[in-house]
Amino acid sequence: MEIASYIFMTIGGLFYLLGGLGILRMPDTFNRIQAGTKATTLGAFTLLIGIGFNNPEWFPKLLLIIVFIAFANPIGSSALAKASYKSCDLPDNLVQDDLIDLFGGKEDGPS
Amino acid sequence: MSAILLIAVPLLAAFISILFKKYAHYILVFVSFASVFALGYMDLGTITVGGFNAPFGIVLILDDYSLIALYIVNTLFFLVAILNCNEFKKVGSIMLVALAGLNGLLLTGDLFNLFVFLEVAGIAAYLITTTNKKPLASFNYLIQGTVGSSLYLLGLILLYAMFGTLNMADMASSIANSGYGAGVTAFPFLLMFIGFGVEAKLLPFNSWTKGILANSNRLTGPMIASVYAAAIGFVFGRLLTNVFVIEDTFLIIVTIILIFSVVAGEAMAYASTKVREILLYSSVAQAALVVVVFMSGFTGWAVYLIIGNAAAKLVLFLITNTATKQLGNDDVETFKGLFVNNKVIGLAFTAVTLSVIGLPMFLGFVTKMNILENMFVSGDYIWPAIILITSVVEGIYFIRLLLNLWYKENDLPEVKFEFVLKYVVVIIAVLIMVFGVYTEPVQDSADNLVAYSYIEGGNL
Amino acid sequence: MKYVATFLVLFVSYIALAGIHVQELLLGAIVSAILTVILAKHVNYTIDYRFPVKLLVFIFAYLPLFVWQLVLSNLAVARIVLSPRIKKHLNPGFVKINTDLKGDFAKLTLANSITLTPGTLSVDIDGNDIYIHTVYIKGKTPEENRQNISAKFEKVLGVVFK
Amino acid sequence: MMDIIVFSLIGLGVLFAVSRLLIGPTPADRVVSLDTFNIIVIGVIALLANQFENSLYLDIAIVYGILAFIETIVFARYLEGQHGDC
Amino acid sequence: MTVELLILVALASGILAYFVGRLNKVLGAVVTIVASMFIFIMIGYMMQDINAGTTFNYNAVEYMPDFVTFMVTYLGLFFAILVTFIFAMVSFFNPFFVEKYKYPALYSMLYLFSLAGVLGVFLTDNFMVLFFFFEFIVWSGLFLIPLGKNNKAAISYYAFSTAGSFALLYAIFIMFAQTGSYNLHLGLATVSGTTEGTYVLALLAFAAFAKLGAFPLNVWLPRALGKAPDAITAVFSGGLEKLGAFVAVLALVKLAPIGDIAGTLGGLTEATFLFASQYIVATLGAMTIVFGTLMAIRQDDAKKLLAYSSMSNGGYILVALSLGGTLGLSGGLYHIVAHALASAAAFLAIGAVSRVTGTTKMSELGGMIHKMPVTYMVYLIAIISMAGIPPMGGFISKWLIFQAVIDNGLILIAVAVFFGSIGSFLYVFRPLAALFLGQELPQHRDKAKEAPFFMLLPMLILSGLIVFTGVMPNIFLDFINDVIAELGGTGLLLGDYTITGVNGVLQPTLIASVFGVGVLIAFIIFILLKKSKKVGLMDTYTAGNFIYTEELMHYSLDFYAPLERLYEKHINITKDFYKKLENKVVDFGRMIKYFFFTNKPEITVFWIIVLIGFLLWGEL
Amino acid sequence: MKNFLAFITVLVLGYMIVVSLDNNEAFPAYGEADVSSRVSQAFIDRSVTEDPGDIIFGQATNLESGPANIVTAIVADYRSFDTLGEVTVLFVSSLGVALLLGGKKQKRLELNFHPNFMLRVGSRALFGIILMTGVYIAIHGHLTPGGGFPGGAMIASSMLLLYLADDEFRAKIKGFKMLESFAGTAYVLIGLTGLLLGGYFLENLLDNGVIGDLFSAGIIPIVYVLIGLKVGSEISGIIDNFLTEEGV
Amino acid sequence: MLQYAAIAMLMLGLYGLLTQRNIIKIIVSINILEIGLNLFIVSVGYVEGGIAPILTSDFNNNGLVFVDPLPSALVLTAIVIGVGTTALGLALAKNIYQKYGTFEIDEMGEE
Ligand code: NA
Ligand code: NA
Repeated sequence: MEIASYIFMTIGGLFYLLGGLGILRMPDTFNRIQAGTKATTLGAFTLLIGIGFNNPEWFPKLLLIIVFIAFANPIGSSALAKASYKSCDLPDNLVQDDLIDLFGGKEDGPS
Repeated sequence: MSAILLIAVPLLAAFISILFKKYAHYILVFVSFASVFALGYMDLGTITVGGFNAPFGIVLILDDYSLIALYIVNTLFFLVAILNCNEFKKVGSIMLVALAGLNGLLLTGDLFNLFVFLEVAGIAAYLITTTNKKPLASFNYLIQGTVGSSLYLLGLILLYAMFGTLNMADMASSIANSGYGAGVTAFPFLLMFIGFGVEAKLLPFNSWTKGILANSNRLTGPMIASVYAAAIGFVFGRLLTNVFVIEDTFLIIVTIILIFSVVAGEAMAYASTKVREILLYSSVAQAALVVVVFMSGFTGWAVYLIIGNAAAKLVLFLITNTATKQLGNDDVETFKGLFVNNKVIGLAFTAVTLSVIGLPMFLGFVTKMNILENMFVSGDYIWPAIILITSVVEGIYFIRLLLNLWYKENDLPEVKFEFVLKYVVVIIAVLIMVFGVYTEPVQDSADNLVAYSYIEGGNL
Repeated sequence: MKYVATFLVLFVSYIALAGIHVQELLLGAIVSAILTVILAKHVNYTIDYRFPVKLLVFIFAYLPLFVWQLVLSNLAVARIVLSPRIKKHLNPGFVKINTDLKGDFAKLTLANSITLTPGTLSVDIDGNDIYIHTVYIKGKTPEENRQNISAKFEKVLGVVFK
Repeated sequence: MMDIIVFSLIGLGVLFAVSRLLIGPTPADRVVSLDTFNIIVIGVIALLANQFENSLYLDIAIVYGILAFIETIVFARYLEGQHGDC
Repeated sequence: MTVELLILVALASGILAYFVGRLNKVLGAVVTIVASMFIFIMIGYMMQDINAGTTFNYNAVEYMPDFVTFMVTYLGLFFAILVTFIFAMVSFFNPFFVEKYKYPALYSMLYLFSLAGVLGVFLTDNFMVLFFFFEFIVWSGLFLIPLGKNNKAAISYYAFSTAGSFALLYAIFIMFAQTGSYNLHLGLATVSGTTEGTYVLALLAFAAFAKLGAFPLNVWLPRALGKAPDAITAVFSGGLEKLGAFVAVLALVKLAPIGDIAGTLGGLTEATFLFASQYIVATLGAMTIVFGTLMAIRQDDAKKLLAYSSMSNGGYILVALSLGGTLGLSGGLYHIVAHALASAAAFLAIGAVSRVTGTTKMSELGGMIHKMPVTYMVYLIAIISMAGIPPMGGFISKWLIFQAVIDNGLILIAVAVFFGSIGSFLYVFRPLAALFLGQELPQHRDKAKEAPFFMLLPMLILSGLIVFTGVMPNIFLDFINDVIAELGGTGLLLGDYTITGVNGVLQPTLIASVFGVGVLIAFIIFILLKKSKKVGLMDTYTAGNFIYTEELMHYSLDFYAPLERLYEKHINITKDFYKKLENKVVDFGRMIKYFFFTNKPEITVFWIIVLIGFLLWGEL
Repeated sequence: MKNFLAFITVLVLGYMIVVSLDNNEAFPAYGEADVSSRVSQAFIDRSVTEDPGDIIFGQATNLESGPANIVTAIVADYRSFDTLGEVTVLFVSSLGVALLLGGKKQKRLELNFHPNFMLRVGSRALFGIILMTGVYIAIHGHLTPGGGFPGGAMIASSMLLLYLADDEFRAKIKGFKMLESFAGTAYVLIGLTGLLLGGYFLENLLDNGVIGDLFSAGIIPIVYVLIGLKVGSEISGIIDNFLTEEGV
Repeated sequence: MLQYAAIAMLMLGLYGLLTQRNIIKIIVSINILEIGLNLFIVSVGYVEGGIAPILTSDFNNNGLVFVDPLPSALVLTAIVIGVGTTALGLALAKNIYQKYGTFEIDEMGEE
């Protein structure tokens, strides 16, 4: 049990590191969001599960955190992506931009 | 009756009043009147909250000193409330909180609780000043007040770290028994002094006063310059006499601050050509004087100085702001001849002004003479000289103002003062004159307060 | 039924936090009930009698798929991030794909799943169009992109949120 | 031993995230790195709970997570209104 | 009647006068006549109860704080009688002037309040009571002055009076700290000859200077006397100014040991400082004489001219008192009487003119002798006394003062004193010439007429007394001898009709008789000889045109122009000094406002940091 | 230049403060606070009124102050009066914000940008969890870190999320007002009941139970829930005021 | 360390108050100052090796070494008060903006 826990925790740590590195190395905002979100989400999941193996009685609470992160992280990322799209100059390496239909360049969006 | 009701009832009323917005100002008048009335039935002594004794729990202290303070502040508050309740309905609930905060300030015997009530009263004050419609000035007041109270809190925490208590009396005796020199407490006390200095309008921490008082209306002028000034004066006095140890470098700094406040305050008033500015700069000097007298240990006379000042500023700001509203501005030039057709108002204004200057037949004279006498007896020859010299300056600008208001031939300004206002200012003026002549009770009560020290009676 | 849904969400959250204990269950139930009455019509949680079944499908069909995709996506990210020359792995752009899913919650789940899987990030949804930022655009047409990005989730989610 | 490895991995991650926070260059970049940083912190708090064997820290982790999420949303909503302000 | 009862009467009648005055202005003013006459008479009665060497002292009734005590001394009584008399005399003018005031009822009230203050100041042995009434007079006087429609004058008056009062107060407290009591005699006796005594002397001298309007505290006096209502001017100059003289007596005579300055300077004791201070006082007194004289010479306004004359006469009093000794004291005290009477009479006369003409400017007046001969006579007698010409009271006092100065061998001061005498010749006759002689001006021709009886009455009484003090000074000097004896000195040696000084014996009656005969002869000649032809203004034509130049109508204009040119650049030195002082205060106030009172929190924060840094500096 | 001078100034001041505190013989160095010489030792020992001996979690009953969380014991019991004051500060602030920003008619602030779909839908999903966390924190203030203020803040946060995630959303302000008034009034009334029945304002009249139980610590959980409600409604009110404007 | 950090934040707040002329930035400065202050308060109660002053089933008696709970309680109060002040400051800032159309004090002129 303890070994499993530590394995999970180490993997979690690795993904956290990966997330940090992604944030740092990716060349533009959207790619940074991508790298950060995915890595840290998985990192948090594994880390928390690892902790859960160590303390089984904490599982409900940890699960709640996981569920929360599973929802919150992508939502936050998408909101940030939209904000970044609307407020900043787009990176020059874009090969395609369908979003321009939706936001009309920089103008108003739907909903 | 437990004095805690003086805090609880206004709070309760404030919480309820937000559901009955239209009647908030009636509730306010009723509660503030009830507070004054109820003071007669309060039991003197130490009140513990929640059943936990000092120094562990928070205690409130109702002794002679706080009782006088409560009477003054509540009465002034009531007068301000009843004179303005119709015009400033919007701030009814906030005024109730202000009342609770002020009473809490005056009653509490706990240094941190004092901070809390300082903030309660302070925030209420910032809000009341927004009725001036000068948001930048109110903002400035808010920032400076917050910096001040933060410094107070920092000083307080340093003291807690050193002496492990928050109770005023316990703190004072811990410091006295600790065996450390005054150097240890100088820094925290300076921080706390500055914190209160901001609220008490001491230079150079008082730059908020101009924006607030020079643009004041009938509510904010009397409220800040009279009610709040009195309350802060009383609380500051309690700290100065019972908690603070002021020695060495700290004493030098404090003395510089105070001399600067008195001298610059009078000079600024002298240099002003607007009535409210004259009054507000005069307040700066007076506030510093109050601190000086407390520091000198003449508690009773400091109390009378506060009382005289608060009563005077109430009358002066009420009259000035009423006239300003009707005349459009408060230049002395505009006000010229104001009293020619408003003799009753003029007499009241004159009486309280002469009292502030300290001319005989008025309460201010009795106070000033006794303060000077006590200073000389205690061997202090410097402050009396400063006080007397600045008094000349003070006298000149006030007399100049009075004469301008009384003597003018044509084009007299047209101002109407309502009956209630006349009634109030005349009563205050008469009281100031009565106690200026019939001085025995003043003398006796002041002497009693001088002899009284609240530390010994921590648990009265 | 939305009352039941709301109550369940609140109650489960509470118990997850407070742990299973008689006093907690009691208090949790009471509080959840009160809040359900107040909030139900604002939050729009919906549920129907097929919920247990759907839950099972969700847990045993969707979650494994999702976790697998998540792991894959992270490996993909790792590959990019750790490579010395990042730029050559990138061919970014915003693409629009279509979804057949109905219901806000279904679309949300899809969007989140897309976000957490390799190389894609949902930016917004307008009607049936999902706008996605893609690290490396492979497809030429929207349909191709749809196949690459969301098709596998849609199948499962279509069952869950029917 | 394992703890040290886990903590140093996470520590490096934090370091990278904070570097991006400082570099920017756009406000969006900073918010993204802050968001990442926050999620890492949740994990750290949970690790602390594990370390001290004290479940009270998990409550803190939840609250922190919620506040971090709302913070991100607030920043995102704020940035949306800042047209071309990078 | 006891003192505190008299004070109460004064206060009560003041309030009565106010309410009566609200109903009828004139009636209110009549109340002031009745009350001040009554009080004067009652004070006069006190003469009976007082004998050389005995004074009576008592605590006032119980409702007052127990330190309130009153005491009747020769010194106090001397001043009280003199000043209440002036009040009584001037009060006759009140009914004729109240019409002109903005707040007539207030005038009547404050008039009597001031009188109450006078009683309190002179008839107490308690410094606190003295100060109380001192200030009481200040603020009642304060509202009297602007009734003459000049606020600035009132403010100057307040500023200097208060500065003086506060100096007095500070001295009082120094003595209190030494003795623990406010007893006047005890306090002065205790500090006399000590270091504190020097401070007290300096402070009391400051107070005296401020009240007397002596150099360099002279700015207010001409303003206040020049602009105050006419009747009040007489009270200020003849009466209230004498408060300063009273304080000067306390400082220079009671505090400093009586004796000739030169004689005691040998030993270098603490007392040396006192005497050195007295030298300074004497010198400043001399400067007051000179400045007052120079300023008076160049005035156009008759009231202002007299005001400067008052200032200059205050200088005489200071010089005399600071010299001390028998001659100095007698001369000083007698000069107080002489000047009080003369200046009251002169101001009343000017007031009478101003009442009918509405102006006191010499350039706007002339030829009033034709319409107001009695007033002219009164004014003539008053200025003769002021100029120190026999047979008036002013001659006696100046004679004594001259002798004292010469006796002490103070050459420079002697020069100043002589200069003052010659100068007063120069200036007092100008108003005489300008107002009463010369051409009658058309604008006043119809309105002008002699003052009514009740105005003439006090003027005549006053001029009678002026003559009487010149002819029979021994009656007064006798009382002054009692005062001096009470102060611990020796009085003048008085024969039936002679005064013995150092350098000779003065026979006032004889001198007066000689002058009387001379005047009689002149009058007979005036009656017997043919009347001079009266030339109207319009009778002077040149080429059919009336030539209008100011010089034509006023030969008093630019009277001393060449003389003025000598000093016109330097004469305003004190005025400029106070103006600059005021500007400095204003600048300082503005600077502080500019630096601190803005909507900028950083200023506050900055100073907080500075102060904290200052405290922590020592710990580095 | 000004900034540089200011920087030097605060640098010097900070240095001075550090040195001063280091040199101050009465001020304990960091980490060396002597709790036993402070009043707080009595709070830890629950020995202000009488000495209960050793306190064991889950066993000790009827202590003078019941919370297992000693900070809560101080905040809501030993120094509850401070807390009343602080509730008042928040109350008057929210009144003030309403006074400053409240017009006649109110509608949502009109923004020319809108939340994206995920945020709009997702926030509703998360709302329940956040709200419940707030409730949980407020209720368990006497057992775990947290209490009325963080709980109230969480409740308000959940409202804020809804405001942020939906341009149309507006909570019922009248309800907030009622809740705010009710919670404040109840707090003071509880205090007054203590005064009336026990002789002391805010006296804990209920049974303190076994330390560590959910139903323990007498009135403290009740007070804390009231505070949570009050704080939640007040901050929500403040949020509403900032996100609304005058309009039809 | 924590104490130095606290003092540094206090100083940073003061620096902000000294230099900033934008009212929003002034509010931020005040908040930094308050955070520094609150940190300092907490630091004053820290005891080397002390645990959070909460009894739990794991740490179940009052004989343990706790950090001083009183400063923590005071900080709670101070934080809430700070929140109130900040809210008010922001409301005033909004009013000021409505009146002057700017947040820069220098652009407002004298009142
Ligand atoms: Na604060
Ligand atoms: Na609290």
